[in-house]
Amino acid sequence: MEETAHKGAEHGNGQSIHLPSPTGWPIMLAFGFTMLLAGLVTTFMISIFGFVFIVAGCVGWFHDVLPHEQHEEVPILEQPVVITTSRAVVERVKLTGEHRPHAAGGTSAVMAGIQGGIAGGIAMAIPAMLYGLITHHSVWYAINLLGGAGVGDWAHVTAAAIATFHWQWLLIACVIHGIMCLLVGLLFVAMLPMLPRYPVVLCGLVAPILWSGIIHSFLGFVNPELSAHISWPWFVVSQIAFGVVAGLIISRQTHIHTSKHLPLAARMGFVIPGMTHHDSDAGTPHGEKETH
Amino acid sequence: MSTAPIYADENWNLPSRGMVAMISLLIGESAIFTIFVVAYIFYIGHSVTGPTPAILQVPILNTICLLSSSITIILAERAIEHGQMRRFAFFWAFTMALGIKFLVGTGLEWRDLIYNHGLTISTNLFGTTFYSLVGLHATHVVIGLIMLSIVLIFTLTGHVKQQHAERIKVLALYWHFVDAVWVVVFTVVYIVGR
Amino acid sequence: MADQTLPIPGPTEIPRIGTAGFSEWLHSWIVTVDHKKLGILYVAYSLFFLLVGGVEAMCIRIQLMFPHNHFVSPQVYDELFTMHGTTMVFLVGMPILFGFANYVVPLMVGARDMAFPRLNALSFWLTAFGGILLYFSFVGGFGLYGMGSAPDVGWFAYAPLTAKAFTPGHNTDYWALALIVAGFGTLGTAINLVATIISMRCRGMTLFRMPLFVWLMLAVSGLTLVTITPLTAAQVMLLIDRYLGGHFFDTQAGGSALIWIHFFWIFGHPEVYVLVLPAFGIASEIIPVFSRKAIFGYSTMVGATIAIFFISLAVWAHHMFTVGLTSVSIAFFVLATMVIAVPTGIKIFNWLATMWGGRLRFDTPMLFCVAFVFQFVIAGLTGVILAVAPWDWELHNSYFVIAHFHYVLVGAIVFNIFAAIYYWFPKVTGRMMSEKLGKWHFWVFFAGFHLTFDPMHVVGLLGMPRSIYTYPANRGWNTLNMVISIGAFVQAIGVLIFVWNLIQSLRHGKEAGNDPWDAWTLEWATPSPPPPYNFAVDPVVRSRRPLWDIKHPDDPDWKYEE
Amino acid sequence: MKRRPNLPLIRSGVFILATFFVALPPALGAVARASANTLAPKSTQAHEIFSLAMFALAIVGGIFVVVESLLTYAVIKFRRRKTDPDQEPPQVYGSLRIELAWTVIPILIVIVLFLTTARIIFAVQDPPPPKNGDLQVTVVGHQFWWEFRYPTLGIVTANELHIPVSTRQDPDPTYLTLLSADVDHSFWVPELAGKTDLIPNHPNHMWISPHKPGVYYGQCAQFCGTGHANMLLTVYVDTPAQFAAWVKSQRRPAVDDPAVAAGRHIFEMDACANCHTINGTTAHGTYGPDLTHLMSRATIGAGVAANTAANLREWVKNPNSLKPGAHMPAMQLTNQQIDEVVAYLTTLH
Repeated sequence: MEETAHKGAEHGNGQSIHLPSPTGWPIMLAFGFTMLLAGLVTTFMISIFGFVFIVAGCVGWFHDVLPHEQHEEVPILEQPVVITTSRAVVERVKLTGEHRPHAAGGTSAVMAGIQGGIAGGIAMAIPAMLYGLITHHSVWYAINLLGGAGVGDWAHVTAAAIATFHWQWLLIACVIHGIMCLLVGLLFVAMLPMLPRYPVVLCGLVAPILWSGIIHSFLGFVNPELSAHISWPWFVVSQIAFGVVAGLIISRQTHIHTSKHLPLAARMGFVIPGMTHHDSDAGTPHGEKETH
Repeated sequence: MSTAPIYADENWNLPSRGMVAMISLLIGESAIFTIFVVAYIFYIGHSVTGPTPAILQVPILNTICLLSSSITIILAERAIEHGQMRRFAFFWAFTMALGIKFLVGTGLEWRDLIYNHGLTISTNLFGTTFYSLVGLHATHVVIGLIMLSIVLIFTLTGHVKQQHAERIKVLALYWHFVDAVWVVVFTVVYIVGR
Repeated sequence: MADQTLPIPGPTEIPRIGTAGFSEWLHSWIVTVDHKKLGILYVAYSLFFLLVGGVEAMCIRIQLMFPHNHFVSPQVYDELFTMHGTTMVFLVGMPILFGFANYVVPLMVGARDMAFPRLNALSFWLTAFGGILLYFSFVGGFGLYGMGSAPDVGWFAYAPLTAKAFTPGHNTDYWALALIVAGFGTLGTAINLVATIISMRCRGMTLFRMPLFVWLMLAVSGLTLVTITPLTAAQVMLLIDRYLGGHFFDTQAGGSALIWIHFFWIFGHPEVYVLVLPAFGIASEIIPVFSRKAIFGYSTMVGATIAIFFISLAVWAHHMFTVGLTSVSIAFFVLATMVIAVPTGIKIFNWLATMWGGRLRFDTPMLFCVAFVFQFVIAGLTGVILAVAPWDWELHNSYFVIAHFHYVLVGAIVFNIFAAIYYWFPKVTGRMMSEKLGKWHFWVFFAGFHLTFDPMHVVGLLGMPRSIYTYPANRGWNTLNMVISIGAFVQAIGVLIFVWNLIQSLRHGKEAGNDPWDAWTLEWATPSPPPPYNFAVDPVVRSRRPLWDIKHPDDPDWKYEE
Repeated sequence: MKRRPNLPLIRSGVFILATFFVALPPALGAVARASANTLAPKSTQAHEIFSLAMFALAIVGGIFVVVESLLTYAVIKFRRRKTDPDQEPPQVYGSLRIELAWTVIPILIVIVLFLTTARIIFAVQDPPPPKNGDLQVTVVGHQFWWEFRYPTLGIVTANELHIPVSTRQDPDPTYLTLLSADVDHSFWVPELAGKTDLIPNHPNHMWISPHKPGVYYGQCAQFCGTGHANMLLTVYVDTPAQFAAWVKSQRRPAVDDPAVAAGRHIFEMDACANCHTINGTTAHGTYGPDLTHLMSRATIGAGVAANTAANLREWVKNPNSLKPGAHMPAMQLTNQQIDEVVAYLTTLH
């Protein structure tokens, strides 16, 4: 290890080391405490016995540490420790110089995902509310569908009830919608660089249709009421609105187009020797600490 | 061969182990008190028979004593930091006096409850929860006082010195905790529960 | 080449057990304050109780082999399953994991000892005496069938069955008192570990360079502080009821049976994580070494640990879906319980990713760890099944639950305990454990484990409730119970092979050297066994894998760590 | 390195898993004469739970297959081979992107599963309030037997619950109020409903809409003491006609047969009357089961033995020999007295 220079710096004089000396008081105290409680299930005398042990243990312990801690000197015996490996060679993932990935990971990517999610969520709400306005003359329709059915205590609700304003349902809808949009935004930012071609097509068309298909397949069970009132064409339109907006924002912010020619490992964002921008500052270990 | 420079961080300061341990202990203690407080709150008004919390007298003086002992112990901490041992001994003893006053006050309160109101730990749920919670706190005060008195004895015999300030602070932290818990117990038992 | 000879001194000779110096030797163990010796004591103590708890499990399985069996009486059966549960959780699980921590954590963070060596000794002896007090119940007092007054109310000891009216005698008192004693010991160890990890790290060992095992022990110790204490508090209340005539859980006087269930599981669920997080830590040390790769996503692993720490405090009521909670609170606890699967899943994926692209060496520790990952996936998924509250209404208190938590406690934790013993045994004793016997141990135990606990899921789905000493013959449970019992015996054989291996290797194992696994954390930079002072000179580290940096000076870790 | 997922393998994995969880229990349950299979729903509640269970099983089964296949693949593919050079593989420290992906996807799954679960929780646990005419039964758990009170019908019985069938066309759910006389118990008839605990000072409620007439088996599911294993439970789901007949027979006073007057006298004079009730006699104890129509029940001792004269005799002589932990003491009667009491009891139809 590199610390050879520190040898014998603080402890002892290189010949021996201070260690706390062995002591019997802790076991005595533990025994006393156990006896104290054991008296409750046996006889009172055991408790008294235990109490005496506790007092003795405390006093003895006290003398161990005060006025100063009792030490024993443990002599240091020279015994070389060999730190070596038979596997000195480390394989590398083969990469050429221009394959250095751009700053795609880190907090900036997460921020891009969050922004994309929020923007997409707003964009998605527009067709959804439009749908409510056109079919049921109420902007609350889609919101109530999500919020009211989302918590599952609907039983045979009427279309009129869905079309009126309920603050609880609005609140729940906002929470569910917000969480889902953020999550999908993050998912996009995680996945898009791995499939760098046509990001907007992927986000705006493939993902929404896939997603709608999955939801369509089990919504009838997850929430029959919601399933009964939903309009699938409008649902797909909303999903596409989300995908296009979120995809655009994310692909702009994370320079996805530049990673087209990278190997898969790089696109997946692996931190691997030879692929990291830390490479050049090898000699300045102080620098790395600040990045935590 | 390695050519990496020796990594010597000049400022390698870690928190004092005594302080860390005391904070850990107090986190654990808080959990114990939380359980007792929750039980107390849960059982408010559940007693089937017997006296109700209405018989309690609010122990204002006791509370003032205990809370001000936190201030005197801070003054004692400052004194030992600056090596003023006489001043330290004075404030330390003062802290203890306030603690003892609190204990005596609690004892008198209990005597009144037991003999004048017939409330014991087995009377009803109020009795059970009241004596358990207040008693748990009083036990902590007693333990604190024992430790404080040991320090006082060693101070008077001249064994406690300025370099022990760190340990004194750890002990003082415990005392602050006991005072802080009293605020909670007081609020729950004498304000919310009554 | 990366060869480097370090002048780190150590004793030239391993202290031997001589018959002449036996009393001296014994004395040295009793008065020791050395974290390594205490760690060994912890592990030895827990292994002893592992065998005791195992014997109890065998008795349970013999009784359940056939319907209407009369191997033990109902009273004794109740004592057996109560003691089995209590032993395995409090006298095996926690002490052995804290024992590993005691031994390894100071070495891993480059410290000479724990922060408070004497407190460490006190904690161990409290734990030990707590266990002895618990088992004294078998002989203390008068009871049926010569079983004394061993606790017989289940390890969960639901009120009001524990009230004096329903369990006169001292059975329940033994349970509460012994666990209070052991609980104080555990609390002491937890405080000690937190102080050691926060305050005793060597130069350069920043929080984000600590080995993951240390991180997980920090989380476990923190969790212990806030989970053991509620149990102690609830047990004190129980004793107040039983000795002073209090009414906390006295339903006749308006007390609540429900609040005990809350208090118990406020302790009981985080307790599961107290047990499983060290197991995660062990896997996070072993899997990288035997995959020859750095742990995948160190920061995420730490983040997931912290997430589990907090979420685990908010899931206790998933043990209580049938007690009549409101639908909204059930929904809350369903959500919390499902959410905790996410950080747990992250850990599993990260172990997988660590193995992915590695060069896996299937020495015994790694075999146990891979089996752990395999089984923990199932345990986690049956956990999600049980989190689905309506399904839990069917499965709660059935053998499905028993199967689920044994998948966690045995399939995950015991497997990792074995992995840890095989992994660190060379460090502790200077000798390797036998690979051949190790492989036998693994495969026999693995087969026994699945033979026991896989059919248990099915028998639970068929409606068999837990805690029953006999069962009707016409429910379709007979064959499966027979299979389960046979599996239990196969497991027992596996454990016996392990014990034999332990004894043999202690005497005849081949010399290990300081670093037999070509590993990367600081404990391998000391001689095996390490000298009392661990490191003659305080180590200094620059990365999460200090030994990697030495072994690969051209490619040190600190260049790449985020 | 990248291969297409092996679809047939995954499918067969799912199939094996499905067999294990779904097909095996009914297969084994069919062998059983008195099945308590959680996967054989016979009521509205149990059907709701079952369909949710299958949905959850599909999700966790899918995850199981994917993760375990990846693990198996990794173990086989990346194992060290003898031919491998003795060097370290490429070191990979992590990937924020991938870790983000495998954080977000599970959260999405959790949300779906949670929303579904929440719907079923509300559907099963918060039923429409009982209408006039819906049957209401109070279940009281005792160490170690069940008491069933029908307050509206004036019936008290033990261990064998009779309720009417509730078809989809003609729903007639039964509402249970669950109480405990001593310690915690749990009411569980797997094929009819999930379990609900009986906790002292904490009344609980549940409802059952059984679809098919028949006999259903269950037992106490919360450890309640020595006799816990023998605290069995039977539910008879009757057709409306059967149920009406049963109600009629239960509302009659106890049979009074002069031929067994001696037994009745012992019953009334001895300690029996302190704990048991027989309508139309001086026995009004409530600590033990109501025996007015003892012989209408198929078993004694909460399902521990068939209700035959021989078993009754054994029971009266020493209940603990049949059911360890039973609270009824051995009555210390002479053999002749026992015979007389049993003769009396066997007339209580």
